Amino acid sequence: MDNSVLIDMLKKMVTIRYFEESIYDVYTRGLMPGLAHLYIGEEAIAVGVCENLKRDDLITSTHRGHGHLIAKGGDLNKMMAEVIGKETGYCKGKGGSMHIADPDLGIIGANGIVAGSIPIAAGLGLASKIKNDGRVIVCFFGEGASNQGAFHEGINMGSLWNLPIVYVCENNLYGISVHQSRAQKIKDVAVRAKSYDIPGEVVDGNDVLAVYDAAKIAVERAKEGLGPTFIECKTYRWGGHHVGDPGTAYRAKEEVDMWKDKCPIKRFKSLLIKERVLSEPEIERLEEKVKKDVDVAVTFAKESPYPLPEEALEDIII
Amino acid sequence: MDNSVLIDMLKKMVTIRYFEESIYDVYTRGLMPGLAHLYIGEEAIAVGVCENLKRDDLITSTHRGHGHLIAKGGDLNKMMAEVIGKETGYCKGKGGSMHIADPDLGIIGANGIVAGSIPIAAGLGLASKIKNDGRVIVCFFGEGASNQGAFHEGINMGSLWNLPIVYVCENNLYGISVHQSRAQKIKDVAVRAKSYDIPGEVVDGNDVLAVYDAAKIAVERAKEGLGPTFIECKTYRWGGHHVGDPGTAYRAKEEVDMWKDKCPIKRFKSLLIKERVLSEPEIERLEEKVKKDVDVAVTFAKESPYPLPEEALEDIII
Amino acid sequence: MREITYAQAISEAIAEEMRLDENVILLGEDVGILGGNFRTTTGLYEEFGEERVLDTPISEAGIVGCALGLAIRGMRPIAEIMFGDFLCLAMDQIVNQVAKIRYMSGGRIRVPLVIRTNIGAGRSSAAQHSQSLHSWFLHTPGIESVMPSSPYEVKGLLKSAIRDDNPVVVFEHKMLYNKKGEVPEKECLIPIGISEVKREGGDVTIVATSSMVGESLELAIQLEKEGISIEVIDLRSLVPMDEETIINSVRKTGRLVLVDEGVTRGGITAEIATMVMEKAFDCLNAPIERVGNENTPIPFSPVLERYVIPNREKIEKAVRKAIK
Amino acid sequence: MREITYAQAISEAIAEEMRLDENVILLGEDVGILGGNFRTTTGLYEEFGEERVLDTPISEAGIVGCALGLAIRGMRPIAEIMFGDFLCLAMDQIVNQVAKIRYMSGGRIRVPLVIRTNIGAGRSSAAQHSQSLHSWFLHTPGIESVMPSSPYEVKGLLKSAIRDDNPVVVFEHKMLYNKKGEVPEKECLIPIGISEVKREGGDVTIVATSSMVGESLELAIQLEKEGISIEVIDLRSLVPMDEETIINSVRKTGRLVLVDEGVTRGGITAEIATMVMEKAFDCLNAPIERVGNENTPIPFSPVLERYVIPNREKIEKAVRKAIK
Ligand SMILES: Cc1ncc(C[n+]2csc(CCOP(=O)(O)OP(=O)(O)O)c2C)c(N)n1
Ligand SMILES: Cc1ncc(C[n+]2csc(CCOP(=O)(O)OP(=O)(O)O)c2C)c(N)n1
Ligand SMILES: [Mg+2]
Ligand SMILES: [Mg+2]
Repeated sequence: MDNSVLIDMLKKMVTIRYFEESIYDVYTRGLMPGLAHLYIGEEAIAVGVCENLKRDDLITSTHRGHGHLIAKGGDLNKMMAEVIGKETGYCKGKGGSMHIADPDLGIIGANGIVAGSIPIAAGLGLASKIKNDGRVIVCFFGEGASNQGAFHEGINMGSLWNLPIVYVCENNLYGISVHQSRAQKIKDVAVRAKSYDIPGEVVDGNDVLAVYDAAKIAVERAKEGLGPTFIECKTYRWGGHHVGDPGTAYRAKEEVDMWKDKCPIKRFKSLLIKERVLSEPEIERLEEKVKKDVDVAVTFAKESPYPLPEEALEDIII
Repeated sequence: MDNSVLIDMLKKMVTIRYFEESIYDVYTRGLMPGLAHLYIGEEAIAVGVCENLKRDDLITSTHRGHGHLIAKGGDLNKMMAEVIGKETGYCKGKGGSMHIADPDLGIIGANGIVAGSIPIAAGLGLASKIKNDGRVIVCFFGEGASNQGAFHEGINMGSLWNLPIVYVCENNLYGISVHQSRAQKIKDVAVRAKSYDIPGEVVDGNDVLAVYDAAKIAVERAKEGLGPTFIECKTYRWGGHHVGDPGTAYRAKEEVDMWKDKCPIKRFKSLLIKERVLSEPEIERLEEKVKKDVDVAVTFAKESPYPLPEEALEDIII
Repeated sequence: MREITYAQAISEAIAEEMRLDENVILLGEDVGILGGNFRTTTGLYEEFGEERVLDTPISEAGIVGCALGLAIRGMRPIAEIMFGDFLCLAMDQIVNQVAKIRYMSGGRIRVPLVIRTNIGAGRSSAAQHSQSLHSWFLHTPGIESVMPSSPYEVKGLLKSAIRDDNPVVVFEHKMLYNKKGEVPEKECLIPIGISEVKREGGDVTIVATSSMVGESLELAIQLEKEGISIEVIDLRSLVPMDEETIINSVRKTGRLVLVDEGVTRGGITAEIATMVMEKAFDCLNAPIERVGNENTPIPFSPVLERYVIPNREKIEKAVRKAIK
Repeated sequence: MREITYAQAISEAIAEEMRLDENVILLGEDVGILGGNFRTTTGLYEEFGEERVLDTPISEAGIVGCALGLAIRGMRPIAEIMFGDFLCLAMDQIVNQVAKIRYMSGGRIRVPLVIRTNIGAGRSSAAQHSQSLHSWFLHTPGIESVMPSSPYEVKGLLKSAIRDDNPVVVFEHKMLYNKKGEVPEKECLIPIGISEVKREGGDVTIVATSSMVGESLELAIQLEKEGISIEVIDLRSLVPMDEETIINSVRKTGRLVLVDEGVTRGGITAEIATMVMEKAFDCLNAPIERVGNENTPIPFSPVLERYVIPNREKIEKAVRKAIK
């Protein structure tokens, strides 16, 4: 793999991490309305997958969407401004964290309905097939989403029509407070791929290269017209379900600590150092740069104006 | 197996056949309002399964429900009266063919919503588990229903909580006009059992003894607290989707004829004769008796009064 | 003028739009090889092939979600939900996704899609195949809806819906599918959001929807003999609603009867009545009358079904009350 | 009297009923170990164990269907749908199954079940977590619904709902969960179907629902200083609706302002307005005023959200218009 790709992946992962930390900071300082669901701990998945995508490939995302959006190239200023409800945000303040979309970058939107985007992904993929334009769709969702009816209906269509879709299940073991084992009997969500006669694979979701490799094969299959692939990435969210949830009522500190030890960024950094792709000082510089970008985004967002109240009546029926 | 069980099964299968033929007759003579979905050709499934049930075990059914209801002991008079909208019908004329229920016999109702009863079955089974009363639930549905979200949500719950449910998928190859292969990529719906970590089995749905045997094991598993079993029965509906559909626009005559050759009743009769359980004249007498019962039901239904119009306002909020 | 059925008018409308714009595609249960459960899509599979006329699995949420994905990609999908009752299975995709994505994205994503479905009892199809659920959509911002009352209306409104850049639900009527009516051979487009005065009159205004328009017109002819002059308005569009045509008529007649097949309680006739009260309070010479379904599910047996659904006699009673 | 929060009143109501009747069980997403996303079920899992307090998979249709199966078996399930917006995912089970099975079976099957969910914007939760969809249920025969406005109301109505032999939807309000109010320590049951005059007045009647009751009461106190005397009715029950209390009040005041947080168009206030017109046409001295959500999804940014949802200023404007 090209060094530039590796460096880009590290940069994206670090960007997600700082972006999310800033969101938490903005939230605790009372600058953010509503809530946000942080992606800290899961960065390797969005990055490993999206590194395989071109600008005009498409993704659908979830309530926990910032990571996917950044990995697909989302603009930090517009994202942060949206998260705090400003006019300069991606959705002019109408959407907020859970509804950010940028169709120009193939970002079809975060989604506040668990599994809500899985049937939509089928339509996006069907359009690729009809137009024969080679655009691949990546559909992200959690293990909790895999118990929704929409999951079943959407993937059945994707498989039936052999659509160029990569289903990426981010198995972070919990749906809010409910452990996977209390919501489904299976251990690997990937076994559900059999229900649709598509390949299903389990990868270490904290190993960005493993994710990258699995996604690469899946994206190639999609482009070759071989239909969808299901990739389950085992991972963990470090924080609570959302910024306001300490995440301690339903899981043991030891469990959280164990997963923090498996930090996908720390691990990838060590690898890059070991493989001499980057030196420690180089990584520090990269991190400084990223921090600055995120800080710029925070400042941009804070200084941006709120929308005018009357704009609430716009952007509906044409 | 006891001869009396074999004879009872033949009798039930023949009853279903004649009942359905009478419905068709009643329909074509303009005596029946609305529509009905006939079970002709699939009799072995309902009978093979329900022969394993006790009176207080429960079933949920579908739009194509007459066979299930008869197999579970449904009263022919009340069924026929309901189908033609009379006061003496199971639901006093409010339900019709698609909504017949008899909770006293554990018949929780046909259902006009494809897959609609699958989540309900989870609740019925959960009640058995909570009450620890050993009542088993059989949940019937078609292969078409297996593409509904409710199928997925319902069975996931059944498996998660280890409920005493037997899922019986009647794969008659079509959902209205759509061949299974045009609605799902898999060939055996039973593979979907893997998604829920429950046993899944394929049986010849036109062989009543094969169905009986598979259901027997499943019912025993349920009673022992081992959770659900998924049984897919391969079969075929001889007629159109409903009484008004010739069923010829979307399938070849040869296909229909081939399946008529595999008639589950003819096949079971031959077996009973071969095994000397019944002689041909005995079977004829049994058929005469059944015919008479069905004729009585038709007469009962025809001669029964319609409900009073104002009754339409009853049986709603208590 | 030539007469065709409502069902034929539907397939003609779809065929014409599919010929004009390759982005128009149709998907739904049994819309392909069978030509539709109500024969509203006959010939389309044969003409346009399975790439553009898709038989789907039995997955209503999937159908609408898939249509939404297509629309986001710039196509113009027409999704059929076989019975209006099955909208219940797709409400999340319709209400939380289709109707909101344009707004939530700050206008960045457009959703030019059509959901074809139906309303109506009268066929002894019982409680799960007879509902008229259109009024929910009046209460759902972000989605348009129309209720064509005749072959002509369904052709013209459906074609407009397909060309519309907003999501539109077309509520057809099961009892109309086999009804014939005049439909011009030439291009026929009816703008969404405009009601039509189908018959002028001075004593009382009837605003009716869907199949109730025909009933109301027949009643108007019948009561004319008694010297009662009824103005009949075909609402045509639920959203946006043409308030002006209604208000103008009420200003003239001072009396209003509202007829719609949904359950009366909480339905569209309440909204129209309230709107009229808000905008023309002083013009009303009598309480507004509502005619609709009784407050029950639709029962199966014909005697029961007839009792709960609206019909000409019930409209007549309401008219007589209004003019008393 | 002691004060507890609305959320506490909910868990207290459930706990009391669970102690009284072992058939009462609770299921929903995160109702167990977490004690509810809005902390409305704290302590229940600990007291009653996982057999009676079930954390479910994220399967709203499954949750309601499962509750229905339990109810058919004679249990009294309480199913929680975490946000009212997610009702959309369970509409088939609610509307086509729960609300109809008693009727379709000719009365043979009873469904004593409760669906707890909520309405309400005001927390910047954006379009998919802020809707107030209760009015749809006014238009759905076969199911009751209530909208408690305070800790006392939620306790009393929820307990009655649990004991009711009909299915009942309890629409809680997100902005009320943390509000405190007086709740008697002794048995507290509020009958379903009865509204309450929360404040008497002579100039104008406000009928309000849910959190709008509190807003209306505050307004009434405020305007009293100007000599405007407002009667405030807490609707409490959507279905069945207590028409009499409303009509009696309007007979007295002649003026009516309706306040409900759902989208105004096609919502419950239209039904109440029309009902009043039908039953007390001659008593109205002014057009009825409606206050509710603008006709848009709920936007995220607080400035936008405030603009579209109802509040005290908007109610005040409507009151002033009504008495002008
Ligand atoms: C249809 C629906 N039901 C419930 C919720 C509430 N909810 C938001 S996130 C969430 C958990 C989702 O779990 P999972 O899919 O594993 O994603 P994760 O949060 O773990 O990333 C739930 C239940 C929702 N937003 N939508
Ligand atoms: C939710 C829903 N969607 C569509 C229909 C219309 N419909 C009735 S039966 C049927 C086919 C069902 O196929 P399958 O489950 O295989 O049962 P079969 O009719 O073959 O016995 C369809 C699509 C329905 N009743 N409910
Ligand atoms: Mg998760
Ligand atoms: Mg089938």
